[in-house]
Amino acid sequence: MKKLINDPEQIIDEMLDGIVAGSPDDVRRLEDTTVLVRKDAPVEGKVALISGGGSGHEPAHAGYIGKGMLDGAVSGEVFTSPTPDQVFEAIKATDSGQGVLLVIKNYSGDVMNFDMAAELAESEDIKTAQVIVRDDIAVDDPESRRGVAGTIFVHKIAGAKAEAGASLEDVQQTAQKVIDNTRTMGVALSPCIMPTSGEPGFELADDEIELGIGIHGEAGIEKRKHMTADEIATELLERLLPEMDLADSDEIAVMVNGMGATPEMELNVFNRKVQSLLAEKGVKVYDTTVGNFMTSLEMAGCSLTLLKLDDELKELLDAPSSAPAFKK
Amino acid sequence: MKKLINDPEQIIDEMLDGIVAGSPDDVRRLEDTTVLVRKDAPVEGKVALISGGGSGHEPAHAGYIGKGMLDGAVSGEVFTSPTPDQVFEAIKATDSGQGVLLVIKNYSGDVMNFDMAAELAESEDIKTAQVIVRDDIAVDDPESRRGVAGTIFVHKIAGAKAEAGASLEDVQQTAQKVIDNTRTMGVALSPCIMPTSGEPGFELADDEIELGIGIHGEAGIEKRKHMTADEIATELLERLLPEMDLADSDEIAVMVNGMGATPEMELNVFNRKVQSLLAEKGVKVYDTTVGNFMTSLEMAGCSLTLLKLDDELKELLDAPSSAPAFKK
Amino acid sequence: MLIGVEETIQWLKNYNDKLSEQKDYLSQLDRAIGDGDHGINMARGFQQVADSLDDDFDDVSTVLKKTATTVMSKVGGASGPLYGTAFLKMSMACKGKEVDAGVFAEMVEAALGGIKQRGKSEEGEKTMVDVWSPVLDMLREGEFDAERLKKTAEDAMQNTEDMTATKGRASYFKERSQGNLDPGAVSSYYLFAELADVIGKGA
Amino acid sequence: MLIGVEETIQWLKNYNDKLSEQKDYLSQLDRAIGDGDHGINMARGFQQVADSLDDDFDDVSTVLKKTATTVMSKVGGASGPLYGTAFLKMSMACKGKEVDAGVFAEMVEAALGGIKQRGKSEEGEKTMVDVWSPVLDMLREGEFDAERLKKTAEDAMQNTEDMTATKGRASYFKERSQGNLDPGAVSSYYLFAELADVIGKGA
Ligand SMILES: Nc1ncnc2c1ncn2[C@@H]1O[C@H](COP(=O)(O)OP(=O)(O)O)[C@@H](O)[C@H]1O
Ligand SMILES: Nc1ncnc2c1ncn2[C@@H]1O[C@H](COP(=O)(O)OP(=O)(O)O)[C@@H](O)[C@H]1O
Ligand SMILES: [Mg+2]
Ligand SMILES: [Mg+2]
Ligand SMILES: [Mg+2]
Ligand SMILES: [Mg+2]
Repeated sequence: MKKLINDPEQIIDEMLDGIVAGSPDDVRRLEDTTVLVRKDAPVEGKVALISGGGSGHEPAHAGYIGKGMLDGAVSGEVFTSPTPDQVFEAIKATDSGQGVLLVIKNYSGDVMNFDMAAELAESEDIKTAQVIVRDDIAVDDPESRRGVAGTIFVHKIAGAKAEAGASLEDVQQTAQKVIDNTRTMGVALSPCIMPTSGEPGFELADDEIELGIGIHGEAGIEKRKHMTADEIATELLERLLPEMDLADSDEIAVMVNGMGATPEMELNVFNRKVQSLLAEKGVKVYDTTVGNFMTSLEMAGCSLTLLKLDDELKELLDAPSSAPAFKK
Repeated sequence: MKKLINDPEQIIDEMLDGIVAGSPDDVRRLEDTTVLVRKDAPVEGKVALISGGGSGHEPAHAGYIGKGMLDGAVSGEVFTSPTPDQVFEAIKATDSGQGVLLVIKNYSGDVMNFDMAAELAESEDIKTAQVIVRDDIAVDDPESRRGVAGTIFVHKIAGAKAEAGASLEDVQQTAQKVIDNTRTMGVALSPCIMPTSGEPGFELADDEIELGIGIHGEAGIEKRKHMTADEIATELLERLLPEMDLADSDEIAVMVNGMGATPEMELNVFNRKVQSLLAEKGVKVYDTTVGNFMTSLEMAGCSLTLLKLDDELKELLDAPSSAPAFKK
Repeated sequence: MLIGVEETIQWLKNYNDKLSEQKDYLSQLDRAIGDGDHGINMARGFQQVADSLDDDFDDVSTVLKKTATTVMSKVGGASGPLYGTAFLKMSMACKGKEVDAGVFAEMVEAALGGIKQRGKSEEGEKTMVDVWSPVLDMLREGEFDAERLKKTAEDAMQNTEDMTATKGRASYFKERSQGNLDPGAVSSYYLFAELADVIGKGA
Repeated sequence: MLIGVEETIQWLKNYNDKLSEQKDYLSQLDRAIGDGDHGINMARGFQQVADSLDDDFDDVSTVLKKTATTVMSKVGGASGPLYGTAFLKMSMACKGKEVDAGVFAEMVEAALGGIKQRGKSEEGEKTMVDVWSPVLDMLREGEFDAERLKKTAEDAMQNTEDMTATKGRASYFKERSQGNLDPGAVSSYYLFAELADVIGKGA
C-alpha cells in the first residue's frame, strides 16, 4: 500500500510540524514534545481544555485547537496513547491558574496515561479535572464503552463553556452532561493500513462489513455481508435511538463522521436516510454535521453520533469556534 | 470494492438530498434538478456566482455554497458535466438582476454545457459572464489546462467580491485575476472506484504513482516508481514555482488538497516539506489551507496549489464565508 | 424518400439498443484515453430518447428536434452538447422537407458544422468529427448507398486509432492516445451503421 | 545475591534484543485481539531503555528507576504505564538493598500490586497480570530456581490462551479473544525468561 509519507518512524513528528507550518498564527508546538497548543496559551483567566490520544484520527485532535474549543492536543504514536510526560507538558503550557480539563477517551492506555499526568500536575499544584468519553454503544457494558466521534461534541461544548469563563468544576460538569447524552455507533467497510507495518490493521473479507467497529479496528458487534447505505443507516439508528431516552420535545444534534476514505458523496447518501428516518420517527434535529472528524487513517466507513440537547447545550454548540476542523 | 451507497443510478439524487437534509437552513434544492442554491437565493442586489461540474469531487461544489462564496452549484453525474438545462435553472434561481458569473473548469464538456446555458440565459435577457479555470500545469498548452483545486480560490475570492457588492464585470475581472495567478499540480497514489461500474477509473501498478494526474484520472505527466512525500513535494514545487512569476515582495496562498482517501496525517507530512522548501527559497506564505477540497472520490494522493496574492486578493481571501467546506 | 417518421424512430430505437449493448465497451475505450464514462453517458441519454419517441410525430424534423433536446438534457459530458447540437442541426436542415439523399447530405453537413463549431474542433483531432466528416464527403458524392455509408463510417472510425488527440479529455493522453479508438468516433459509427441497417432493410 | 547492577543491565539489554526480535510476533498477537501495536510499543520503548543504560549506576534500584521513567515516557499505550509502574515499584522495593531471592519476591509483589492498581485489573482477565501473579506465587515458595521461573512464566503465558479478556482493548473482542495469547502476557513471559537466562548463566 502506497502512502504519502517519508520514514514511518518520523510520521508523527513530521505531521506535527506540518500542522504548525499550516497554521503558524494559531498553534505552536512545545519543543521536543508531541504537544500542540493554542499560540496564545495559556489564555489568561480561562480554564484550559486538553485532549489527545493515539494519532491516526486526524483532524482529531489538533484540528480542534482554537478559540472556543481546545487549548492543547497531545499526540501519541499511531493508535497508541501518548505518555504521561507529554500530557503533563500540555497541562503546564495551557494552565493559566484556572485549572485544566482533560478530555479522555475510554481506552485503558489513555485513561492510565492521562491519569498519571494528572498526578504529576497535582505534585506541582496544578488543578486538573477529567472527563472520560464513552459514547460507543457497540460495547454493551457502559463502563467499558469506548470514546469515539462523540468526543468532538465534548470539545465543542465544553470548549465554549470554558471560553465563556466558567470554572473548572462547571466546565467539567457541562462536559459530563455532553458525555451522558451522546451515543455513537460506526461501521467499517475496509481496514486502514498501519504506516509502520504497511499491513491492514484488521481483516475484512471483500464482501464483508463490520458493524460497531472501534476507531482502532477493535472488534465490533458483528460482521455482515455487504449492506446498502440505507440498511446501515437504519441498523445504526435502531440501535442508537433506544439508548437516547428522548422525550417528545427533545432536539438532537447529529454527526455523520467519515472514517477516512469514504467519499463525502457517500456520507451524504447515508445522511439522507438518517434524516428521513429521524423525521419519520418524529425526532427533531437541531443541527447536523457531515464530514471527517474522527478518522482511522484511510479506513472506509462511517459513524453516526446523536447528542440530546438542552438549551445550554444548544447555545454552547452554536457558540463561535476558530478551530480549523470545526469552525463555527 | 465496497461503497456506502444504495443504487448507483440514484447516487447523485440521494447525495443532493443528503446535503440539503444536513443543511436545511442554508441550502435548498431546485425541484427536479441537480441544482443546489443558497436558501436565500436570489440575494437582492448581489451578483450571483454559480459553479459546478461532474460529481465525485465533493465537497466541490455544493460545499462552497454560502454567504461569501457560491450562490448555486450544479451537479452532473459522476465525472460528467451537467447539462445546459440544469445550469440554466441555477442561473434563473440565483439571478437577482445583477447578473450571474459562471465559474467553469476547463473541460470540453463543462465549457460547452455552461456556454449553452449562457445562450439560454441570453435568450431570456439574463446577464451572465464566464471565467474558465485552468490551473493544472500538468498540461503544457495553457489553453488546454484543466481546472482543478485552484477553483476553490476562485469561488472564495470572487464570492467575497460579489458579496461586497461589486458589479458583474468587476467580479469577473477579480475571478480572472485569481485564475491568472493560480497554479496547481497533483499526484495520484491509487485510483478511485467508479460507483456505476465498481471498477477503478484508471490503472496504477502497486509500486507506481502518477504525477500530474487529472481529477478524473486523465493522464498526467508521468508514472513513477513510488516516491516519498518529501520527494513529491519537491517535484511539484519545482514545477510550480517557475510558473508563478514571483517577485521578492510577493506573498502567496498555499492549498494542500487531498484527493479523497489520503489521511490528513499524510497531507500534513507533505505540507511540512512544502512549507520548509518555500521558506528556503524565500517565498512568503500569507495563508495555508490543508484538507479535502477538490477530491476524486476515494482516489489517494494530493494536489498542491499556489496563488500569488496582491492586497485586493488578500482582503477577499480573508473575508468571511459561511460555506461549510470553507468557513472563514 | 430515404426515411420517414417511422424509420427515423426505428433508427433511434435501434441505436439505443446498440448503445446499451456496447455501453461497457464504449466506457472501456473512454477509460483508456478519457474518464471512462462515454458508454454510460450515451446509454443513459438514448434510453430517454427511445422512451420519448412513443408519441405521434408529424415529420422527421420533429422527431430529431425532440431527440436533440433529450440528448442535450440527459447525456451530459462533452458528448451531450455535441450530439445534441448534431441532432438539432439535422432537425433544422430538414424542417418542412422530405428526407431524400440530398436532404440527408445537407443534414449531415449542418450537423458536422454544428459539432465543429460547438467543439471548436477540426478533422484529424481524433474525435467524432473524424467519422462525421468522411461520411459527409461520401454522401456528397451522390447516390445513397446504405452499405457504403456503413463501410465509410467504419473505416473512419478505425482511422481514429492512429491519430493523436488534441481535443477533449483524450488530448491529455497525448501520444498515449495513439493505438486506441476514439470512443465518440465509435458511437458515431454505430449511429450511421444503425441508419444503414434501417434503410437497407426498408429498401 | 541474585542480581547486581551488571546483571540487571544485561537482563534489560537482552530483553530489548528479544523484543526487537519478536516485535512483529507481538504486534500480530495484538492485531488478533487488540490494535496491533504491542510489539512496536515495547520495542520502541526498550530500545530507549537499552540506550540509557550505558551510564554508571550505583545500585539495582537506580537502574530500575531509570528504566521505569524511560518506559513511562517512551512506550505509550496501555503497556507503557503498566510496565512503567512495574519497574518503578520494583525499584522502590529494592531501594538500599541487595537483591536476593527474598527481595526479588518483594519486588515482584510490589510490581504486581502496582500493575493491578494502575490497570484496575485482577487475575483471570487475560492480561499481563496472569503472568506476574503465578510468578509471584512461585517466588514466594522459597528457593530461587531460574529454570522454574522460566517454566512458570511460560505456562502462565500459555494459560492466557483460553481466557476471555475483560480488560484493555482485547476485552472488546469478548469470546473472540479466546484461542489467542494475550500479547502483554507474552512480553511479560519474555521478561522473566530473560532474567532466568541471565541468572542461570551467572550461577
Ligand atoms: N471538442 C470536441 N470536439 C469534438 N468532439 C469532442 C470534443 N471533445 C470531446 N469530443 C468527443 O466526445 C467524446 C467523449 O465523450 P464523453 O466521454 O461522453 O464526455 P467527456 O469527455 O466529458 O467525459 C470523445 O471521444 C470525442 O469523440
Ligand atoms: N487494564 C489493564 N490491566 C492490566 N493489563 C492490561 C490492561 N490493559 C491492557 N493491558 C495489557 O496491555 C497489553 C496491550 O498493550 P499495548 O498493545 O501496548 O497497548 P494498547 O492496548 O493501548 O494498544 C495487553 O495485552 C494486556 O496484557
Ligand atoms: Mg494501542
Ligand atoms: Mg466525463
Ligand atoms: Mg468521458
Ligand atoms: Mg495494542
